Order: sequence, then structure tokens, then C-alpha cells
Amino acid sequence: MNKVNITINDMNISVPENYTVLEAAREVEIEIPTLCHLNLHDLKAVNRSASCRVCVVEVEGRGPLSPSCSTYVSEGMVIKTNTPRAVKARRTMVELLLSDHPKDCLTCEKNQQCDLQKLAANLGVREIEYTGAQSTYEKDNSSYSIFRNLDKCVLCRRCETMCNEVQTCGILSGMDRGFETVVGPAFGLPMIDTMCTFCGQCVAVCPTAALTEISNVRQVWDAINDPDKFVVVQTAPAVRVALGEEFGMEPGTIVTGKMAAALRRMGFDKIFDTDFAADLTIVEEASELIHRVQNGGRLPILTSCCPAWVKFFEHQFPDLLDIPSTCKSPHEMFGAIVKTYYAEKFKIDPHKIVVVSVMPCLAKKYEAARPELSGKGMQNVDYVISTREAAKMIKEAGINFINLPDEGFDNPLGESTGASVIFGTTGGVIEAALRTAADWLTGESLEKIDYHQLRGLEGIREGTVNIGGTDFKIGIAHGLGNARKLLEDIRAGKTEYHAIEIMACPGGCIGGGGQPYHQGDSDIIKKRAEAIYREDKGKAKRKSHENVNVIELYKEFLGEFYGEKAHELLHTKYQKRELI
Amino acid sequence: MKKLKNIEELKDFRDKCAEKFSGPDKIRIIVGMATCGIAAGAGEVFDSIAGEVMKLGLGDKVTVVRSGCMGACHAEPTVEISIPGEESVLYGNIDSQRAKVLVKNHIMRNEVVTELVLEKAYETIS
Amino acid sequence: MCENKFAEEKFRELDGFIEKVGASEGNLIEILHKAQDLFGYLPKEVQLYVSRSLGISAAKVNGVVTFYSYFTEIPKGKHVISVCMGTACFVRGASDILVALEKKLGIKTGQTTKDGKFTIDSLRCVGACGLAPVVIADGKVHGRVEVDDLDNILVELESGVR
Amino acid sequence: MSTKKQLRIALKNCGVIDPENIEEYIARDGYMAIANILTEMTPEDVIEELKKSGLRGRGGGGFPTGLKLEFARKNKGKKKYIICNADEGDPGAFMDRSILEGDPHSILEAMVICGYAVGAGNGYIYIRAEYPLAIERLKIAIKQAYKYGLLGKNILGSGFSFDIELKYGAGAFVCGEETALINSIEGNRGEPHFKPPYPAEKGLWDMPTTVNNVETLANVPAIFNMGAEKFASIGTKTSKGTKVFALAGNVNNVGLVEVPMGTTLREIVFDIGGGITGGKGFKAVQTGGPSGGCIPVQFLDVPIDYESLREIGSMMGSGGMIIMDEDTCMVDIAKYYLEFTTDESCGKCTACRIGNKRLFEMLEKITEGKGTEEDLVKLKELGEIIKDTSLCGLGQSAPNPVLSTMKYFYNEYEAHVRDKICPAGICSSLTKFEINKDKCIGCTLCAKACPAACISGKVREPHEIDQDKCIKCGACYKACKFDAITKS
Repeated sequence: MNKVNITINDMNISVPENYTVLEAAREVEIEIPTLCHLNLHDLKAVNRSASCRVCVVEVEGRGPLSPSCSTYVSEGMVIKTNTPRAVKARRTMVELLLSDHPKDCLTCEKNQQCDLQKLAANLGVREIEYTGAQSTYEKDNSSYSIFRNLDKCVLCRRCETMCNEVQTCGILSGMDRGFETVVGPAFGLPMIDTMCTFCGQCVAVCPTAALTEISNVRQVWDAINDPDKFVVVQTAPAVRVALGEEFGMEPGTIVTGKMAAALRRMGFDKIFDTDFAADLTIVEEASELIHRVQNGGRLPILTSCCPAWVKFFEHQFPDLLDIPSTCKSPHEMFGAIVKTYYAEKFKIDPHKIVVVSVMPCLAKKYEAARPELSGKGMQNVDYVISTREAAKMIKEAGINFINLPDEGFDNPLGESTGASVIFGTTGGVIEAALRTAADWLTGESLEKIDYHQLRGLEGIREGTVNIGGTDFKIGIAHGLGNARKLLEDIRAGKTEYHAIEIMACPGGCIGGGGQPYHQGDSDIIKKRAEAIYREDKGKAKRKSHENVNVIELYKEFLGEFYGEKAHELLHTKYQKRELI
Repeated sequence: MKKLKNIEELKDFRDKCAEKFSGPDKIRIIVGMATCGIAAGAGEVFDSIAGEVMKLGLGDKVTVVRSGCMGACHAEPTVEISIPGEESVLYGNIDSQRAKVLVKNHIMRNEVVTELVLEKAYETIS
Repeated sequence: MCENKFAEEKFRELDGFIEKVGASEGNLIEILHKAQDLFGYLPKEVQLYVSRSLGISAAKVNGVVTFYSYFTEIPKGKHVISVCMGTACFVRGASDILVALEKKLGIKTGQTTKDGKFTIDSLRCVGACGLAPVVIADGKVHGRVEVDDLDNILVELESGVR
Repeated sequence: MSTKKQLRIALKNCGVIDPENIEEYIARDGYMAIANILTEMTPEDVIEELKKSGLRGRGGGGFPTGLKLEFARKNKGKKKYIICNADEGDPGAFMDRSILEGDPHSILEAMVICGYAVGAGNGYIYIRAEYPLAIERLKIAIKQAYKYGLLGKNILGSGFSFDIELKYGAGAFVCGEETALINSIEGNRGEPHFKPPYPAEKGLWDMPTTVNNVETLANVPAIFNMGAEKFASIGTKTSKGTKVFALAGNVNNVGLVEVPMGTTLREIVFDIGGGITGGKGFKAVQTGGPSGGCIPVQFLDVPIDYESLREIGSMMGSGGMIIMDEDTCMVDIAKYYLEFTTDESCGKCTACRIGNKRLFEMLEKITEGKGTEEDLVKLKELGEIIKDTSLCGLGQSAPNPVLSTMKYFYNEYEAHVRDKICPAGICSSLTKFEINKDKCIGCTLCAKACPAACISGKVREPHEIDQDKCIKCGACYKACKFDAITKS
């Protein structure tokens, strides 16, 4: 890349010519505040709407102030970032935003995690000079996953970029214009009546509390405090590599042990691991794959553990409903097993069992409410809380998380292998499935189980894996936009795969809509992914079918892999849904 | 009409058109029929003039033209009469009655209806 | 029943139009114009129909419809009276006319009377500034309007005399 | 030297030819410019000639047209586009409509010339749906031009091909801004984006695109027919040629005028416009529409060009020129324009969406008699920040009507906030109508005129206004023939 020479705050520097003024400034440790700007390089998600006008700077020779996020450097450019004129304009923009914003910071969901709040503090806004009409809209809590409070929207349009350009879901668009502009679904519909997948990526990038999760914290506390209930909690693989961030720990810190300890102290009756169910998912899914391959079934098989992805194809690819695996997602399998096998084995009335899932995901909340994911009048999973909500509960309970000792999960549903851990990152599910399928197909216990060609953060990846002389063509996509491309190619007959893994969120579950806010820093996602693979490496067993408790479960209760009982409890069906 | 294939054909065609519209015996009555004019009643004025021209048997000599804005919005509808060899005359505030008067007086008797004349305040670049 | 049949025909005509201009995103606004011509306004079903025909999200279609003031999602009254609020009309008293009209009909600009007879609109310049202030009643332009003229205009509309 | 003040170049065929008949256009040398260009000139020659003519964009910005074309020519792209901006959104302006209705072929010819100059094969005319007649006439013109081989493939046997399509606006003033316009053509919400990249680099469907306004284009064939030198000999040092203005408001000869650059405002208002209606006093002339400013009497002798208008706090704009008489309240006018821009703001950027809304609210407060002197300070301060910080030209120029009226008519603002009076008697909250009992003869005209029925009195006896019911419309004031009603 060619470099250009620029002067910024009287410093002469040389930067690549494709840099924005903002990037150039950061190169020399000059902070320019931003609000609407978002750039997730590796995920190719950029919001460069230049609409908030908070990052304006003076560029010599240009009349009005320039937004540094969208102004590209050029040879000889002279920039001043901190002149009274620029600073005053910035402060005024924040004041204007605040003049149309509820001032309930103390009780706000995003208190201390809000970009607008930080901006106001950093720019020293002490009073709001301007007053006038304030936008008020009806709050939308129609869905199980996403709460919309447009009174707090600053029109940064990040959610719109995520929803349309990255996820290609097309739920959110700017509506109306002028002061009345809002971002929302068509016809002002409640989210539940749209084809929203509830992936929660809009929530993940919202700088304020305009978009947050529908909280289940109260319900979970109520269940814990109800002596009549037997409350079990399960935690998804991606939670353990991110939860620490909520307590100020370095991204990528593995806190599995502290998490188990914290949950136990909060009063859950049993602390289990969704990883156990992930192993279960793998033996079922690998069986299904082999079954399809050997019986001329339809290929490719698509993974089905991501509920946002499931809802996505139900809306958008109703003609392909027969290709996804019929496996329920791991936490749903877990719920089904707890309320049958576990209840029987430990003689607990299943109606008294409350299953709580701690998930990196907001779509899991919606998934838990799907009527078909139930049995005997009970939902498989009762409540889903996000990683963030779990952290809030830990804080509410007065637990000093950082100094907790490491504790383990309870048995028998707390045992897991390395294969299940990697479910948390893109490519992990398919790698886990291959570890099992390869052993089964070759009839050997293979040594080589790290499928490096399937790892990484590239949006669409493919690889061919040779198992016992047969080439298996594997496709991987994360982010629904990438998934769409892959699916469209399949629909058009352009590509052929044996198996495909799809995760709705960029990065997989580690980048889920319920994870600690990454504030646009994609390094955080990378660090979480590295932690996932570290956790895998550290496991004694790294193949799902070697999980002794899983083997025991089939022996004692389920019978055959992919058998009748397994179908009844562990598999599901899909339905066509409307396109709005 | 076939497509014009080169500049020569265009020039020939231009000359033919010029003769057709501004030949020495061509009188033009132009009615300003932009949005403003039509809103003020230029449509009725046009019909009235065309009717009068027909009635008086002037069809061969006189072309009645629906044109665009003449600029004098304050005096819509406006009509311009141009007789070869004479300075054209711009009239304002015409209605269908006055239109008939214009045809009778200006065309038939060659008398300018002075009380309806507007000053034509512009030159056109040649 | 009869209305359904009407609607069906309109959808067929819309289909024909979409086919003619091409079902591409670049023709969205043109297609919405046609749809509004046909249906008189752009109800949800029509927007959804356009969204599906062009393969673009309903949110995007609705976002476009709500952005442009020419498009309306609410049916208009039998008669539409628009007061031009361009500057030329404004300095010649158009706002007095608008206020008087609102008072007369008991509705605000953009609203329709309860009996569905009249809708008041305000327009941004129809380009007939020479006749300011201008009122357009069912497409007919009335120039140099005064408050006193409004009764006549309303009577004219109701009696159907054009 | 002619005594006539007006000179028609852009309007040369308007009101002269039948716009629905291509033969009339051709008879007046129509399509000769493009014919000569295709036969004798290279694209570079065309650009050079336009640069020499000094033609600048008539849509408001005043950017040199030749340069604009040159940028688009130099930028590479699989396709290139020429767009005619016919989304005349300035309320009170109708220059473009008149040209399109009166001389549509000149626009088509100009677009072909521009297409040849930049190497574009496609043109779009983006026109407001509110202009049905202009649309109709354009449609006819395009059809005829195709029929005669003046549009389409292999124009006049030159090997150059150019197509033109109409695209309709749908009522959004902001679409006059070129990036918003391009978004709209692509079928999107008409939200502008930050420039650069300019359309000449990344325009319609990301291809190099030139956007020109109608009047600019109307000058193009004329320039080639009369020669760039001749065109450049008209006007001032920096602004060449003529400018069309839509003269409206409180002026006798409302109409469309075309004058050489450098003509003074006085000549336009008084010589061409015939002075103020009703013999009233002149107060201000507003140019540039919602983006422009109000020019007071002391600048009536300023010769009009891009720079001089900017210097006195207004702008050329697209050519709306509204004359205001002594009965106009300048605060009310500023409020009118701000209401317009807040209504038309796309809502994208903070400065315009909230900033201009707050300006409008402050003006509303002031006209209601609730303003304070502190509000005036804030009004100016915020107005200047919005100018400096908004994303697009609409937002950047929206405070101009406020700032220019504050600059020249500050005393009126002061009267509203300090003395709580509206000197022009326009702001109804600050106005009171009363009947002077000595002058009233009881003719009942006022009572009949009152829409609120709040004037009572017997015939031939002095009448009285019920102040609680009065809606302050001023109908009685206008109706009274005996000066018996006072406004304060």
C-alpha cells in the first residue's frame, strides 16, 4: 500500500493511503471520539454513515468540519483534531443528542456500558443548552429476545448495517424522515411478527439502550428462590471464554471453574454443562450424516444448533427444509434429557425442574419458547439468560467473581470433551462432528484430530477432508450474509458439499448477541476463539463419542444412536415461515 | 420519417423545417401553455383561437402553437402573434373572448390591440 | 366481493407494469408511483406485494414509502384540496388560507374529514407562482385565492361541477 | 446598446416553439450543436470549449461545468452516467419546470453532448412527480428524438450511442443534493452520503457520474452554437452568461426572467419586476430558497453573481427570487424556511435532524412572544455550528435564512423578544386587531369577512372585536374600507 504524508496536530506522519483520518490519528495515539462509526475489519462489517458528526475535525482547505471516520487521508493533508471549533461542534452534537434522549441513566439497562454516556462524560457535557420536542415511541417487548426502546435511539444506523449488510436479514430500515426518523421493521410491526432471526447482532452493536435483550433475570431469581423448584443451570461453551470480561478480566481468559463456582453460590441446585449436550448432538449428527451418506439421503447436511440460523432458513429457504440436520440444538437436547432421563434417574418430578440456560445468544431465548421444543406439556428449556445477564446476576448476588476458586460441574450432565468446547467458535461443530465420523467410518481411533484447514475467521471457508479414502467436502459460513451466499449456491446447484456448518453470528457463538459488548473491537472475538481452542487442547478426551456419560446415557436410557428414543427426544422439525 | 444519418441530412431537414414554420407567409399565434398558463385558462384560450382561425378560414396562413412559458406569469394567459416582416406582439391577460378579438383585429384587420399588449422585455441571443 | 375482484385486476395491472419496467431495485420508486396511481394509496398488502415481486425486504420498501412525502399509506378523501405553501404563495397569504380551510373542515392538514369527503394537503410549490396563492382542488388549479373563495371551491367540489 | 434588461439564452426557445414538435426545435438549429460536435470535435475539445465558456452550475453550487465533466471523463468505470437534476424543490421557483415544459429537446441535446464528453452511454432525468406536464413533454421529446436517430444507437452515423430514461422523484427536497438524488434513482431512501467520494468518482451504481441541473444543461447547446467566447463575453469576471430567476412574491410582474450575470437586484425588482405590489415599500429579496438568505435594501445595487451574493450572506441558489414588502415579518420568514428544512431533512445526521429542529423551535418560541434575549444568542451560535457540522448541503445551508435575517433585521428579532411586538403585525400571538370607534361607520363589512364570527355591532354603529375569539387572521383588517381597524 502506498503511503502518504500528512500533518496531524502539527505532527508529520506517513500513513497508508487508504486510511481514514480517524485511523491515522489513532496511529499516533490521538483519540477522536466516535459514536456511529463501527469497523469490524475481519468481519467486513463497516458502518460509515458519518451521521453522528461526533468525530468531526478541521481539515485545512475544506470549508465545513470533516467527519474523521469517513474522510480519507491524502498527500499533504493538514488536520487539526482538537481545535476549539471542532471540540465545540462535537460537544454540541452530544448535547443535541441528549436533548432528544431520556435522561434516566441511573436506571438504564446500559448504565456504564453506554457509548453516549461515555461521550458526554469525556466531552465534559455538564448541561444541555437546548431543549425541545423529545421523541417517544412505544416500546417493543413482543419477542422473547430483543427489547426495543427507540426513545434511546441515536440513529447511528449500526443495527441497520448489521441487519442488512452483514446478516442480510432486512428486518430493520430507516423509516420516516427528519426528526421523526426511526429505525425499525416494516409497518412498525412488533419484532415477533417479522422474519427477524433474533441473532441479536443489532443488540451487540447498539451504542445505547435502544436495543437490548429481553431480560429473564427476575424470573430466574424467582425460580432459584422458590423452594419447590429444582433449578438446574447449563452453560454454553462460548460463555466461559467471555464472562470474565464483564468483571474486567482480559478477553480470552477462561473462567470455566469460577463460573461453576459462582453459579453454585447463586443457589442453582445443579450446575451442568451444555457441552455435555454438545457431545450428544455430535453423536446424533454424525450418525445422521453417516446415515444419509450410506442411504443416499439428501446432502449436504446442515448443522442445526444455531437457532437464528434455523429461523433464517425457515423464512428464506423454505424449499430446503429437508437438508438441515433434524438435531435439536445442544441446550434443547439438554433440557429434554434433564426432564426425562435425569428426572427418572434421580426421582425428581420433572414438573418441578426448571432448566436455565446461560447462553452467548439472544435467539436461544426465542428458541426456548418454540412450541415444538417441548415434551409432556413442559418446555425443554424454561429460561435463557445471556452471558451479560449471568454477569449481572453474579454482581447482584455480591459474589467476588475474580477471586473465586475453580470448581467443577455436577455429574452426570457436566462431563464433556474437547469436541464440545469448540462448538463455541465458527468451524467447531463441523470439526467435532468429523472427529467422531472419522473414527466411526474408519473403525479406528484416529490420532489426527485437529482440522486446521477448517479454522479461522474467513466468512466462508471450505475444505476437503479425506476419511478412510473418501473425500468429504465441507463448507463453513458464519454471519447470515455468508450463509445466504452458501445456500444460494447450493440452491442453484453451483456447489456440492457433504456437510455444512453455519453460525448466524460473525465469529460463531463467541461473537453472539448475548456476549459482553465488544464495542467494535474484533480482536476480542479472536482472543475468545483462541481461548476456545486452548480449552479443547487441555481436555483429556477430545472426541464426543468418547464422553463416558454420553455412552452411559445411551446404554441406560436412549438405546441406539439415532434410534427411536433419540428421535423422540433429540430431534425436531422445521416449518415454512412468512417473509415480512 | 427515417432516422437522420448524418449532419448533412440534419441540415437539409432543418432548412425544410425552417421554411415550414417561418416561411414568408406564415403567421404564428403562440399560446403560452406551461403549467401557469394552463392553470390560468390558456387551454380555453387556445381552443378559442383555433376555433376562430378555422371559422374565419385562416387555417392555411395561420399556425396556432401550444408553447411553453413566455415569462409573464403575472399576466397569464399570454399570447404572442408574429407576422412575418413585423415585430411580434405579446399580449397578456387573455381570455377566450379577448382571444377572438385578437384574431379578428390583429390578424384580419392588422390592428394591434394596444390595451392588451405587454412589453416584450427581453432579447434573445442569436 | 366486487372490491376483491377490483383489487385483483389492479394487482394484475401492477404485475404487467413491473414486467414492463423490470423487477429491479432501481425501479422501486417508479413501481410505487404506479401502485399508488392504481390503488390511490399504498396499503401494507400492496407494499408487501411489491417487496416480494422485486425480491427486496418489506422494511426497505416501507422505508422508502415513508421517506418520500408523495407516497401515502392512508387513503385520501373523495376530494383532495391542496394549498400550495411554496414561498411565493406563503408571502401572499397562503397560510391564512390553510388555517381558514382547516377551521372550515374541522381537520388539520394531512387529515380527512370523518365522512371521508375531504382531505387537506399542503404542497411545496406547484410552480404556478404567478397565480399565488394557489389552491388545487381535485387537480384543478385555483389562482389568487382569498379566504372568501373557499366556500365556492368546496361547493364546486361537492356538486361535482368542474 | 439595448434598453432591454433581459437576455435569453437558456430560455431562448421557451414560449417560442411548440415543445411537442421536434421539427420546431430543429428549425431553430436544434441538434446542430451535437451534430457538429460528433462530426468535428473530440471529447476533450468539448470539455475545453465548456471550460472556456466559463459556464458554472446553475443549481446553486456554481461549480464549473467543464471541470465537472473532465473529472468524470478521467475517472475509469465500466459504465458512466449523465444525470439531469430536474428535482426542482425550492419552494417558489419554477425555472427548471419552465424550461422542461417549453424546450425539452435542449436538455436532451445537452445530455448527449455531456455523454459524449465524458464517455457515458446512459442518461437519466430525475424529475419531480409533481410536474406532470413537464414529464409528459419530456416523454414526447424523448420518443421523437429516438425516432429521428438523435438518441439511441449510432447517433447521426457517428458511432456514438446514448440513451435517456426518466426517473421520478417522490417529494423529497433533499434529493436535489446529488448523492441523495443518486440514492433515490437506485431505489433507496434519499439520504445523502458524505463526499468525497464525489459522483464523478463513485456515483450511480458506483460508476463515474455527472449530475447537472436543468438550466445548466439548457445553456450547453447554446454555447456550442454561439461559441464559447461569445458566451464568456456576457456576465461578470467570475460568473459568465445569464441566470434565470423565478421572480415571485410581492412584486408586480411576477414571472420568469433571464438576465446577464452582473445585473443588479434593483434592475430586476424595479425595472423588470415593476416594483412592489400595492405601492408598498420594499423590504428584502430572498434568493437561494431555503438555503439562501434575505438581502436588505442596502444591497439592491449589488451586481448579481455567485461570489457577490455569497458575500452578502445569501447565495445564487437555483434561481428562486422572492420579493418581500414592508409588511413581511422577517422572523416569520426565517421560521417558514426552517419549518421547510426540518420537514425536508432526511434525518440522517444529528446536526440537521435535531439541530435544525431546535432552531425551528426557538423561532417558534420567539414568534409566540416567549423568546428571550438569551435565545437570540443561542440561535446564532447553534446556527453556525449546524452550518459547520451538517453532513450535506441541505443541512449546512438550512440556518442561512435565520442567520441572514438576524444579520440584517436584528431589530425585528429584538422587538419580538424584548418588546413582545411583531413590527410587521404578522405573528398572530403578538398581534391585536382593534376597531377605532371614531372611524368605524358600521358598514358591517368586517363582521361579514370575519371567519370566526367574533365581530359584533349594529348597522351604522361602531363594531367591536371579541378578543378572546379572534383568530387574528386579519380578514377584517383587509375588508375595512375606512382604515377603522388597527393592527398592533
